[in-house]
Amino acid sequence: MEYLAHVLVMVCLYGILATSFNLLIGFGGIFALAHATFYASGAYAAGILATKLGIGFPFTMLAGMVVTAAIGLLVAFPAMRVGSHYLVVITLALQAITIDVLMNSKPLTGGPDGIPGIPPVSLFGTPLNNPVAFLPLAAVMAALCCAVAWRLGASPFGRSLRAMRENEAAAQAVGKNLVRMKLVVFALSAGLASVAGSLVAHYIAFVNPESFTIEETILILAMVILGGMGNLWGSLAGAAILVLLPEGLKFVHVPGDIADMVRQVIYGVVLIVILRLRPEGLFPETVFRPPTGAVLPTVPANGPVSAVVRAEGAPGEVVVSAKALAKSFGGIKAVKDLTIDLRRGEIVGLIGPNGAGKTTAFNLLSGFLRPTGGSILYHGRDLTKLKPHEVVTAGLARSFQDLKLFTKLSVVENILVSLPRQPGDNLLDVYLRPGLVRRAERENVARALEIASFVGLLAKADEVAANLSYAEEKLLVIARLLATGADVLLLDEPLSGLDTGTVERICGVLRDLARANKAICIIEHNLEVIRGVCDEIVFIDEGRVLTKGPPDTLMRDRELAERYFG
Amino acid sequence: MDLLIQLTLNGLFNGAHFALLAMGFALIFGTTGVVHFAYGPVYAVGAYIVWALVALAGLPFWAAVILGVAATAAFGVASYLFIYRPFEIGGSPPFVVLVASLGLFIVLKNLIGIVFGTDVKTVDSVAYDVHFVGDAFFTTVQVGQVLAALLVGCGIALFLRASRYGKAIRAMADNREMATVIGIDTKRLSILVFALGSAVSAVAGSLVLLRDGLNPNMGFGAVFVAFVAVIVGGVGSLRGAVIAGFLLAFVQSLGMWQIPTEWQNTIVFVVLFGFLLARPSGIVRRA
Amino acid sequence: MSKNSVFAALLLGSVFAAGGAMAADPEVYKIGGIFAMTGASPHYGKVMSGGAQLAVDEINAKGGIDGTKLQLVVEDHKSGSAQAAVAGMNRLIDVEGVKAVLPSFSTVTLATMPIGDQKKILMLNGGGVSAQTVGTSPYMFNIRSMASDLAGGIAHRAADQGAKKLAQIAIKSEFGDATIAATTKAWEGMGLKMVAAEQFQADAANIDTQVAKLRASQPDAIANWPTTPQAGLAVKRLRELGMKQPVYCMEWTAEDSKVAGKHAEGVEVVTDYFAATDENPWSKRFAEAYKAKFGDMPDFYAANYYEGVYVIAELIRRSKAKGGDYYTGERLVQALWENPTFDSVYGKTLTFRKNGVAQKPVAVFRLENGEPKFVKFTSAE
Amino acid sequence: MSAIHTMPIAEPLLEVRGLSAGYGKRAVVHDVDLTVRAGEIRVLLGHNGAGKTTLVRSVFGLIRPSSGSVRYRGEEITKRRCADNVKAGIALVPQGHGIFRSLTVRENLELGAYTADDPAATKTNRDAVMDLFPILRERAGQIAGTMSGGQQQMLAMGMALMHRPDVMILDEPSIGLAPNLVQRVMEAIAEVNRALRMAVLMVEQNVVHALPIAQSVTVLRTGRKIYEGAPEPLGDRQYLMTLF
Repeated sequence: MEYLAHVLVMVCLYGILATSFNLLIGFGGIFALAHATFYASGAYAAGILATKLGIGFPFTMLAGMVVTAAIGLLVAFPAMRVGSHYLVVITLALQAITIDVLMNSKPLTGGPDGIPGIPPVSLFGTPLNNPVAFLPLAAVMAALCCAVAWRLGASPFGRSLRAMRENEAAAQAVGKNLVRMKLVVFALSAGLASVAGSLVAHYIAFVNPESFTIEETILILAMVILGGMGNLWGSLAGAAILVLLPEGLKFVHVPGDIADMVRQVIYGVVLIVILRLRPEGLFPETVFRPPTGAVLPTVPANGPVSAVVRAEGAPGEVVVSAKALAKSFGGIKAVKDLTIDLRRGEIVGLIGPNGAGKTTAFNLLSGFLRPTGGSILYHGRDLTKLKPHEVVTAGLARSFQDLKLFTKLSVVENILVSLPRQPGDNLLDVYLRPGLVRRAERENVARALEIASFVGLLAKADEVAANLSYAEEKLLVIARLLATGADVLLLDEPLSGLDTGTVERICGVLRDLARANKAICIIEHNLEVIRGVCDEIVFIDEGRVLTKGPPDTLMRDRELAERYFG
Repeated sequence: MDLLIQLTLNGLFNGAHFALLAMGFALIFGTTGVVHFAYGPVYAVGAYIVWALVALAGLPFWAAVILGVAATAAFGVASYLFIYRPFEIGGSPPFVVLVASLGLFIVLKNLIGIVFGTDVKTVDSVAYDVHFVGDAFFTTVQVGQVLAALLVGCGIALFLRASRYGKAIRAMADNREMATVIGIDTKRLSILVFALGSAVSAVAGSLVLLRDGLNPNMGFGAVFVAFVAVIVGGVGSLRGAVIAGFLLAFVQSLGMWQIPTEWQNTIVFVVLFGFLLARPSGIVRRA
Repeated sequence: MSKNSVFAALLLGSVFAAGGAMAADPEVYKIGGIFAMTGASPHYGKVMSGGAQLAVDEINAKGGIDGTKLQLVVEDHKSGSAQAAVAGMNRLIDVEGVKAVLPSFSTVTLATMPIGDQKKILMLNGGGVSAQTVGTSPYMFNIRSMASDLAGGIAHRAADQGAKKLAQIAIKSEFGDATIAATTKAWEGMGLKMVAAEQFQADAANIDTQVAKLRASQPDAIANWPTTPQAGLAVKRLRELGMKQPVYCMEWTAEDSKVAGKHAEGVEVVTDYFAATDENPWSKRFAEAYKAKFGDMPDFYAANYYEGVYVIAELIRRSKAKGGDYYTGERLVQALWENPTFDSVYGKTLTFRKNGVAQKPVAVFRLENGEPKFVKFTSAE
Repeated sequence: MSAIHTMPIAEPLLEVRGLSAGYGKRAVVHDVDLTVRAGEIRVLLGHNGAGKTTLVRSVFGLIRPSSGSVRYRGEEITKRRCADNVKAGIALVPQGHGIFRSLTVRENLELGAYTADDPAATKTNRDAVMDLFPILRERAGQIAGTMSGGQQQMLAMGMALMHRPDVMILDEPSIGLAPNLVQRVMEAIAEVNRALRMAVLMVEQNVVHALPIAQSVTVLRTGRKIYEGAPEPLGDRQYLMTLF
């Protein structure tokens, strides 16, 4: 029975490791392959504190979590600078350094000998010094860790993580602070992994560097990939399979001293075969569906928008005032001397030939680029030094010409993730004030459905964004922009490629938004649309404002027309 | 000072070995995008085949190398056709392919142990000399490593630059879709680079057979070094991979001049860490 | 939720299934072996399991122990994984019902020792040589001389031959660390100078840097502490780099001879005395039987585990002779202490000292034509 | 809406019938018919996301259409590999980076003739292409990625011309180019069409520059064909507005 219990303890420990790793790579899309380092850090913290200072179990674990979370924060910094393959190599390097440090810091870590004689966990005076006694603790801790991970995965923060994975720029553009999110997910993932570390240290009563090599990280990675990235149940299943499979193979009788190598060969073949059969992993990522009892939207399709989004303030008031903006890239001046005012309740059309600097202007206004000259004032507040997510929070949001939807998220999730000031984006609230988060979520879902309904996507609310038609994608972009709650909206070609009906509908939305006191700026080529919705046209070419004025006046300008059309 | 000269020479010789490994891996990874983790055991298989041909079949070393290189190329092609190709057709994400490659790694490594046994394999029928420059020593095998790196490097460079298939490989590495558009058969080219890359690794393996002997686990370190060199060198650049291979070896060797050798890995990886943070796209940046 | 209920069910299952009693007279005596069957150094697993299996076969061929056969059950620790070792240990005790286990590798021994101690399983280690395994459990025995003991012998041998400056090269492992520490202590204790101590990672592809630093330290003699096969590789590279100083090792296997080739000539090995000569018939018989079965000469790891099985068989025999519930770890240990001396395949006898470490004759060998030739006995202390 | 204007009838080279295509579950092009006749320039107009690129990519064989057929010179080529289409005389100049940026201009051109078997003919073709785009001769040894956007577009077209196709499909050749360069590129396309009597299927958004060289026009909106016929009616801005 001890044997079975031991195997199950291992399933629990690897379940914790795989689940926490999945948060990082499956949810956050951050391929930092240093999980064994976090695992080791928890194990050694427990080993050192218990043998050198005589500290007991829950405290060794808590201390290990703090230390490991701190290490996680350290790893997060290179992860913000480099991506993809480079991050893989950097973290593998870190992993190799970890082993060296453990091997060579003999007074502290015992060097290659490791730390033997770590006292077992003692519960109510009973030492849990055999697998059967330890299993309940391992199971409870695994359940707790998985609950923590699951709570995060299912929370608005988990949704933001997945949005960040899909598209970092778009996540920033809906107000997400990527730096904070990466730090948090690294710390949490590392902290959870360290729980498995302290458990294994007290359980085996011995830690040594060879238990935490790169191979260990690779094994945990295989568990996550096999189970399915972005699905926490999958990680548990992956851990169970890759722990149980080799143990099960021990019962396959093979004669001779090659028995274990034959079993490893079978193990490798099974791994490949499973992946061939389920290339996306055993469990695909789940799509969030709003609870069936969700409050049905009160706003009919294309109904008055003011119920959903309404900005305070007097119409005509200048909200954004950009003065003499300039931007050069390596000597080439993309924007020079751009001055533009956006007013409440007014729609400004930004027109000009390809390469005139229209999108660059949006990038400058929304904080994606830092101007090399000039200023942007929003209600008198200087926006020029703010990061994109801070600009959104301040009240200015933008869309992208290439849409940048969160393609693996559902329609309603795309909208939900964009709603501002969600308590569920704050991990402390997620764990400590679940009631508040749940209430906010219920309201947010209702609000998201309202917005979906407003743009006419209610019927598609559960659909994954990747499956939408182009027109629906465009509508979702508008919905996402509305959801940010900003009172200044910059739309980059919101109408191109749409049929007349949809164009009319979106034009209606834009006019409604203007009536709701939003300040709006659109980049558009369709002169009919511009004439239909814009209060003012700003014509830019070669990075500067050539002329501006009401559409009718400008459109009569022959010279301008010539220039615009070449 | 003598020590410094010796360490420099060691860096040069080991760098040649790393460069060979990196070249083979770079060809495969740069062209097909497959993180061919099983490159390690395929390289080991090549070395074992050469050993078997020399020690068991009694072939002269040069003949064994030629046959071994050819057999390894076939092995590499088989790994592409039977493991990676089906995933490629299915459009699997790269990390799934990586884990499949890991499965292949486990299979091959253990098959080597089963087929050849787990003891160290050496050949003593091949005699070689020890040379010295001043007080620094080196062997004919090490000279062979440098020559092999030089010849293989120049050969591949020439092939990539001048031949029709070579240009097609560069084209595919540069822009896979455009390669399809101009009518390049990407499957055939993938087979070719798997054959070439594996063959190059077998050259490195043959020389390691003479220098250190073989064991079933030798593939892990090899593919690790190759992967790191290719990333540090800049993905898609063969030249970068070669430079990075030498760089790693020199840091590994010269870094130990004044530092205790048990910190060897740390020195290498701290340098690497700093390098990649300062230059996140590798030594040779793509145009 | 449902996750918790799954665990609860598992828990309940484990409560029900616990407490199966052992029969007094087993069908076979199962002996466990936890060896490196896969991973970075599977060769150890091969020779250790080979030696142990040979002993089991020999004993069974002679009718076993009063008609009851022995069986060797091997578990794989993947060349040093503590977790794999613990799983194997639990499986041996729980599923196979062994009362005696032969662990290998120090870290594996350290990881499995608490279980052996708790379950009262006799553990007889013939591989790892870390001092940490000594004196921590009444069930733990070492059948191999400790690195610290051998290091003293080597220091004296080198000093006797006139060396004043000693340089060490070692693997970065518990073995290497322990050996460097013990040798340095013994050497400096004699008032002599230690000029270098270089180490490399167990999986190092190339040790030329370490060898170069060793050479630069200009020693009179070199102490060579890697394990197989890097011990042979180090000798090869030292000689290729033109170093002609005497080289001393405490581990040298047929593998090392193979790797070092002609350069092995003249290297001295100070180790447990193991010589397959006419004066030592068992040793000779063992060597021949091993060679017949596996095609190679046995190294001392094969011999240690071969001998270990004989020791355990002898303990079972002695315990059974005294009657009662004789097949338990406690009774086996008891039988050991009643008479801690056993016939040794190394020649004459081995005797377990109070700390559980077997005392065997230690001798100096010199490698000639790849074969170790006995030179003289030496002091292990 | 159908074509009212009559035009000189030449033999149909490329015939697309009822083609639907998309990515995964998402259909982008619905049941589109399209014909390119020998020697004509047909412009495929439509906004972002209208399905133009998907359409030409599935015609060329880069995407598998979900239904419908493509015939070339009367022969069924619907699910043929790109390499075969290239050999048969169809060339595609994809959107954006239709070149190998890390290779030299000369190497790019040679690769354009990858499927050709006759080295002498390839050399002749290369000279012809360089005559057509003298800048490519001037910059033959330069790494292609270091050239300007307009030059890269010339090179991309030059590559397509290297194996003397009968029909060249261009996907938004004007994208990312300054207005004066767009003009030059369009002139080059017209010149290729005239000099080599080569049919051209050009995807464009830039109505103003594309229309003057068009001989016939197809307009797509949200994956469906909404206009087919002569370019002249589209010259009327008001009419175009109602279409878009």
